[in-house]
Amino acid sequence: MKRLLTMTLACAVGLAMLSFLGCSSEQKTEKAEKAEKAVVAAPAGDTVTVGIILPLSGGQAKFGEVEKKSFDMALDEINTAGGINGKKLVFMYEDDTGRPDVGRSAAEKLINKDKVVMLGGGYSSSVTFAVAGVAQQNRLPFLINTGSADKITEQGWEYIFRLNPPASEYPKAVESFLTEVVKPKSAAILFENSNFGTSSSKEFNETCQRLGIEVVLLEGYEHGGVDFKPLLVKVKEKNPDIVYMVSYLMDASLLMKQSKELQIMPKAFIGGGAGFTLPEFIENTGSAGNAVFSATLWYQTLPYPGAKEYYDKFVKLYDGPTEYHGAEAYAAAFVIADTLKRAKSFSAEDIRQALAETDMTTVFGPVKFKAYDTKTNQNDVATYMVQWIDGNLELVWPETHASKKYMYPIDWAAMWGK
Amino acid sequence: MLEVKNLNVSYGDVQVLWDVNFSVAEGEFVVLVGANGAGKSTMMKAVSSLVSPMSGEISFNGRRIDTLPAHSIIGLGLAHVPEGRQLFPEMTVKENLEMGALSPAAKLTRKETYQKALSLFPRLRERERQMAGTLSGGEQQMCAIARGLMARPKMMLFDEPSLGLSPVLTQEVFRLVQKIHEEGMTILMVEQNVKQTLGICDRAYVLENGRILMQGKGKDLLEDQKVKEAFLGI
Amino acid sequence: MKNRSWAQLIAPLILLAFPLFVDSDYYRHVVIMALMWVVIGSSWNLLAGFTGQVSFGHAIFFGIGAYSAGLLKMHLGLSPWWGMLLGGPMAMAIGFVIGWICFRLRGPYFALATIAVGEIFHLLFKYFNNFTGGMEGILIIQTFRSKLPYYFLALGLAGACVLTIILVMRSKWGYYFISIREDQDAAESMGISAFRYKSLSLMISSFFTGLAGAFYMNYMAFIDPEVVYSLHYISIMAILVGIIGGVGTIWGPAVGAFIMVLVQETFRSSIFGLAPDWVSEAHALVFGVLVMFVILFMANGVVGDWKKITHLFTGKKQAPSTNGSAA
Amino acid sequence: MSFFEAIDITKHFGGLAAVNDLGFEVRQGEIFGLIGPNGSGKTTVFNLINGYYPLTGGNILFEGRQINGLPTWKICKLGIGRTFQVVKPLRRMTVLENVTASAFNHTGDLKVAKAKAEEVLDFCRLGHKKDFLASGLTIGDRKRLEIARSLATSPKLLLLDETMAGLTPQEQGEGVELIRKVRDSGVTIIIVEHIMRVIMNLCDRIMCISYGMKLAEGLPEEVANNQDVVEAYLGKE
Amino acid sequence: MDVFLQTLVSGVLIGGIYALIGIGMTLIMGVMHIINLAHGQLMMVAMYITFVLYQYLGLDPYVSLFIAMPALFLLGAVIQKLFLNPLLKVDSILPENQVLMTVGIGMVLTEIVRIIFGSDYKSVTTSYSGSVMYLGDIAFNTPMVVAFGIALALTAGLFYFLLRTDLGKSVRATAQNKEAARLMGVNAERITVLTFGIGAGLVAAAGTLLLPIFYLFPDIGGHFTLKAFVITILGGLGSTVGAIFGGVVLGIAESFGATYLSMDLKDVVGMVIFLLVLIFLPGGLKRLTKI
Repeated sequence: MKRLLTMTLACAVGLAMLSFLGCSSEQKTEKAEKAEKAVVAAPAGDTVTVGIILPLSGGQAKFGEVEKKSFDMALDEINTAGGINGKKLVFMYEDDTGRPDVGRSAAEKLINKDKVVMLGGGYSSSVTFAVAGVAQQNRLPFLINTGSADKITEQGWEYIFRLNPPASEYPKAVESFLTEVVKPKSAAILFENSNFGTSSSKEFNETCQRLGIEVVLLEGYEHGGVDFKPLLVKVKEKNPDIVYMVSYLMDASLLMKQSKELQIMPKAFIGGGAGFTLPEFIENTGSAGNAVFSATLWYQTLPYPGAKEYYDKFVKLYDGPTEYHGAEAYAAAFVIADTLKRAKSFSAEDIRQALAETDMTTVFGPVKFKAYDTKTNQNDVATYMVQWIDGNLELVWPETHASKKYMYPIDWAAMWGK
Repeated sequence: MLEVKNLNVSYGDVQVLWDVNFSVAEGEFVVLVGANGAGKSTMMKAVSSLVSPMSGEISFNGRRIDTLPAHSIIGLGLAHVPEGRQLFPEMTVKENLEMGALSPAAKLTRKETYQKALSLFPRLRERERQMAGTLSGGEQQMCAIARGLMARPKMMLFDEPSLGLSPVLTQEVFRLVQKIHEEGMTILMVEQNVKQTLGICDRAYVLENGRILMQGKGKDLLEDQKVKEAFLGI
Repeated sequence: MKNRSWAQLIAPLILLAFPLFVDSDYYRHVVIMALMWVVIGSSWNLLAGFTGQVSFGHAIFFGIGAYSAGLLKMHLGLSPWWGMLLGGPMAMAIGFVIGWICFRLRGPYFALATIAVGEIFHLLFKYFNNFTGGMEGILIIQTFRSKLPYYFLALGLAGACVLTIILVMRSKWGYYFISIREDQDAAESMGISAFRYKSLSLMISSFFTGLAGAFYMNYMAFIDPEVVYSLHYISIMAILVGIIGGVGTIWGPAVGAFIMVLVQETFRSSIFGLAPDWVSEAHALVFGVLVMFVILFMANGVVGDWKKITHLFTGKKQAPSTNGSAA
Repeated sequence: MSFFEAIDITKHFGGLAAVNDLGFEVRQGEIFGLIGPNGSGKTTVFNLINGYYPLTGGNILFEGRQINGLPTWKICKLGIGRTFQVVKPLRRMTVLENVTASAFNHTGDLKVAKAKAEEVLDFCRLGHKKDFLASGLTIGDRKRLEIARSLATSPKLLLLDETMAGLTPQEQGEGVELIRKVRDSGVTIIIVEHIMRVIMNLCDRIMCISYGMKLAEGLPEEVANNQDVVEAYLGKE
Repeated sequence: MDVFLQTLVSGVLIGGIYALIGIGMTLIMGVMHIINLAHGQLMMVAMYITFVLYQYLGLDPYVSLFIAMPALFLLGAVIQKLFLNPLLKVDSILPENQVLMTVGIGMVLTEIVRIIFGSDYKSVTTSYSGSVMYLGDIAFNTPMVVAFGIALALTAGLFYFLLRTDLGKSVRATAQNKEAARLMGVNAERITVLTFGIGAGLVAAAGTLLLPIFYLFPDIGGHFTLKAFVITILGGLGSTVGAIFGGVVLGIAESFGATYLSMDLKDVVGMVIFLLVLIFLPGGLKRLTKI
């Protein structure tokens, strides 16, 4: 009797909850629509919904928030300017919590339950990869703006488009800087053992081989370690000309602080994006972070239309700085709007077609999806190099765009003291 | 001084003591004898509240104690020297003894009592700094008794102090218990070692299968045929 | 007896019919996840609840199963469906080896050892990224766009798992498992080789967990070591599913799995969007509180303490149970 | 070839000898009593026989085969069953399940095992309580269950460890009767017991040990009247 | 040689903090005989307390020790009293009930912190965060040396408490023989509450001391829980001396593992040592040294 009761109760509760879920979610969209109608005087009932998947909680939430704010800012501008041919554009956000399985569930929900016309977002490489798989399978266009593992656009997936460059191209600017200015003979590569870290470091390793730079140390680490000295002591012993690091914010700070402690003095420390460009990096490291280079994809002084305006508006609106991730998101929003405007209909196929024909300029630079090397639907983006100079992040390479002259060679001993 | 009335005790669903009645008067030396499994240790644990009875009453100096938590018993002046010594093996002899004198009253005179206890057990003085777990069986028993004395109790409970000791040591321990009694301590002891204990006690109860079988003067019981039967089955 | 067979009929029937009533792929997805957790939870329960060996390392077997499927695809280009064949036996083999090492330890020490082994697997799969793909993970494209094949496969797996456990628990092995749980020394003196039967229990348990892992690879289509070897999201979840439903009961983990997945989904969607946004952040908190509550007040879980729960509502006093079945 | 033989068995715990050079023989079909004061090493002897502890020295032969070094469960399979002084009921199983688990010793078939279990339970007069959870039994029934469970393994030699302790006189009587019945069914028994009345009544031969060493061995009366034994039990005067 | 020495120094310094984490755990394990799988989460809570005090009141982390430790003492005591002690009376199939409860407690603590502070990384950067002392070419991070020193001081304090005070002796007595302790008039239940409190207070100290050199986020706890039980088993259950030893050994082992194997495998080294000790050396390293 006990088991019968249990089973039936469990099933009944389960089904009840599910049907409740079903009803109430309908209510929700209704409610949401009503709310939207009240706010914006858009043509009755006409909205276009795009699903945006971002890490809004979890370890990457910081970037997720910056991107969400940028998306919101852009959305406001798009709708004020008349939306999508008179229809109102709606971004429906889903939190992937930084986990691929959750991201996948979120994509399933957006595609199957909320029936969005296309997907955007995609922060971490793992999550983006997983979400891209779902989108491709469901034949729904997905415009990626941050997830950077090379693999993602190497699958020949026709529904997956990427605005940002793949991880292997992040250090393109670094490459020319190295060959033209530093001319190193040896390098040490340190990376966080994450999707982004592994693939970036692999690519940089190949770059080094191509340039004839000897890689004396290539080592990953687990996130969450307190003490990097055992790793850094090896760097010191090998004494490479450059140290290339792919790390998230806190590890990046620890690495630089402990490098200073150990008095590791290569010709240059170069960060591979991620944590090295955030204001918190310099706050945390102080003098240890000064003169550190980093690859980046964007800088507010770049001569792209609206770049500076975006930066200023963001700072004003949200009372905090933004960086390349925000610009990517902001640009992606406009690409989405532009695509939807050009699309013959909101069918997935037409949107895909329109997306493939994109040719516009954004705050992030020109956007045009091409197939090159082994990649498809990949935007070919120029990359840049920044450096922390006296507590400020300055664009230093290519020199043509520089906001300040790079600081090199660097006299670590003078700067750090002992 | 100690009064046990209609005590019934069970472990889980298993009743171990049935309607037990006995009493110990001030200054008396009373022994509970019985074979293994007769319920002697349970009796002792009930008195010091380590097990709570199903029904019945235990009172000490007129105060009911079976409802009190175990840790408050010693403060009333009732010290229990448990079966198998139950020392703190990784504490020194000195520390073990100090643990005996935790109550505020005993604490005041801790140093004196300690010296007094050591004078009673000169062997322990040599072992003062040794871990209790490394003592020999006899020394451990002495340590346990000394620990009980440290509380400056009005009455002491001894639970099978001869367990696992050689005959010589057993005799030594009984001699000590007798000495403590002669100095005025009220004593309730549980033993298997019938002959010796009945010889030194004032009164005794024979416990069989959780019930009091008989009682009387120690010497009288010693002669009783029933006692022999209970222990040897002859 | 009659009631029991009723329950066994009704549960599969409702689940079989479920896709007929609900055609939203999202809700089907939720039930598929719940069914997968039924497999993991029930397998864990066979080892922990019935055999008394609390494992904190079931992610190992889940991961082995998932990687069996993923690596076939990655290195040999074979369909990951072959993983459904390979995943179970591979997990079972690893289970045997782990048992051989860890069953020397009893009680909490065994539990600790399984945490350690689990972490070792997790880290090594990350480290040997040339072989495993490391943190870049393995991605495939699902074979079917429709949820139905996955739904029925998951249902079949859950059914097979629960049925196997029912059958095992009615056989000599089941009696032996419970005997070992109740008292290992007594069991040994009854002629039961504790080591052998603990290993058997672990092997069945790891087999089904491995299958669940292989299914996960095929269904979720993306794995990396953080996902499938996660101590928190797999190993500990398996335990919590068991505890909430009822350790040592056949149906407990199944009920626990549905409760866990539903609670998490409900709260993640901010109670269907009715509640403010921050509620969605509370989904793990609510589950944690539920776990604490169950351990404190329903030590035998929802199924195990079902009587206690119903009596709470009817106001009846709980009758002392003098008879009843353990199996 | 003797049925069962312990040759100079020794067991040290740390430096302490719990069993010291103890040798004895048990003949097929007899009830052999093992007595001694508390802590004299009787239960240790059982733990040595059924392989729970490894021997420090000596040998144990069962039906001519050396069994020391074998794991407990194998020794049970060879035909040595035992009960525990502190009963170990499988608490969350019913009485029938307890005994069935043990009846699987020589069969893999549930029906056969169940039938055997029912038979043993009836034999032990526990049949009417077969659906009770073991945790709900009285001490007497638990001891019976302990015997039933060991009997269900179809032992040739049964080690009974204080099966009478804590029973009422009436229950003891029933216990004695039960043990006789077991012997009559062809099982050899070694019994450890404190209640002398029981031992004297039951045993064909008795051995008394103290401090892990043999004090006396022989017929019950002989041992009971042995001066060393009397002293060990009642203490010297 | 420098590599070797620097690795050793790093290992020992981090070992000091590990020891502090381990001692709290070993106390709890020794007295209650349970594995506290919420240990790291308690540390995390202490770190957040320190963080808040620094962020909003500008309190130096070393000053916060005097707030975080008592606060965690209270939290620990409450957990033991309300959530763990009642379980002693519960009859359940798994004897590991209390352990599983700590899993639940850990989860709840993490999630509460997540809701309040978000998942973001937080850090406390003090003026001395990056300061270093040098002995030849070997660098000694000052906050780490200070942490090591305070860890030593706290350990010494704990030893004084356990060896010299009646209350401390009661704690040891309860761990060694609960029933006898009760006979001596020790309120065993109160001792368990006290012990859990002290254990939580000690791990709070470890967290607070770590903050100037590290950072924090809600999920940081799990990482240190793993470390805590590795240390405890390494040192021999319930042995305070062993825990110190275990902490330093783990610190050194990880450090050398990172230097001479790979930074990636640092944690694997710890886990493998742990597994080997668990299986082949029950009783921990204490057994080898007879401390």
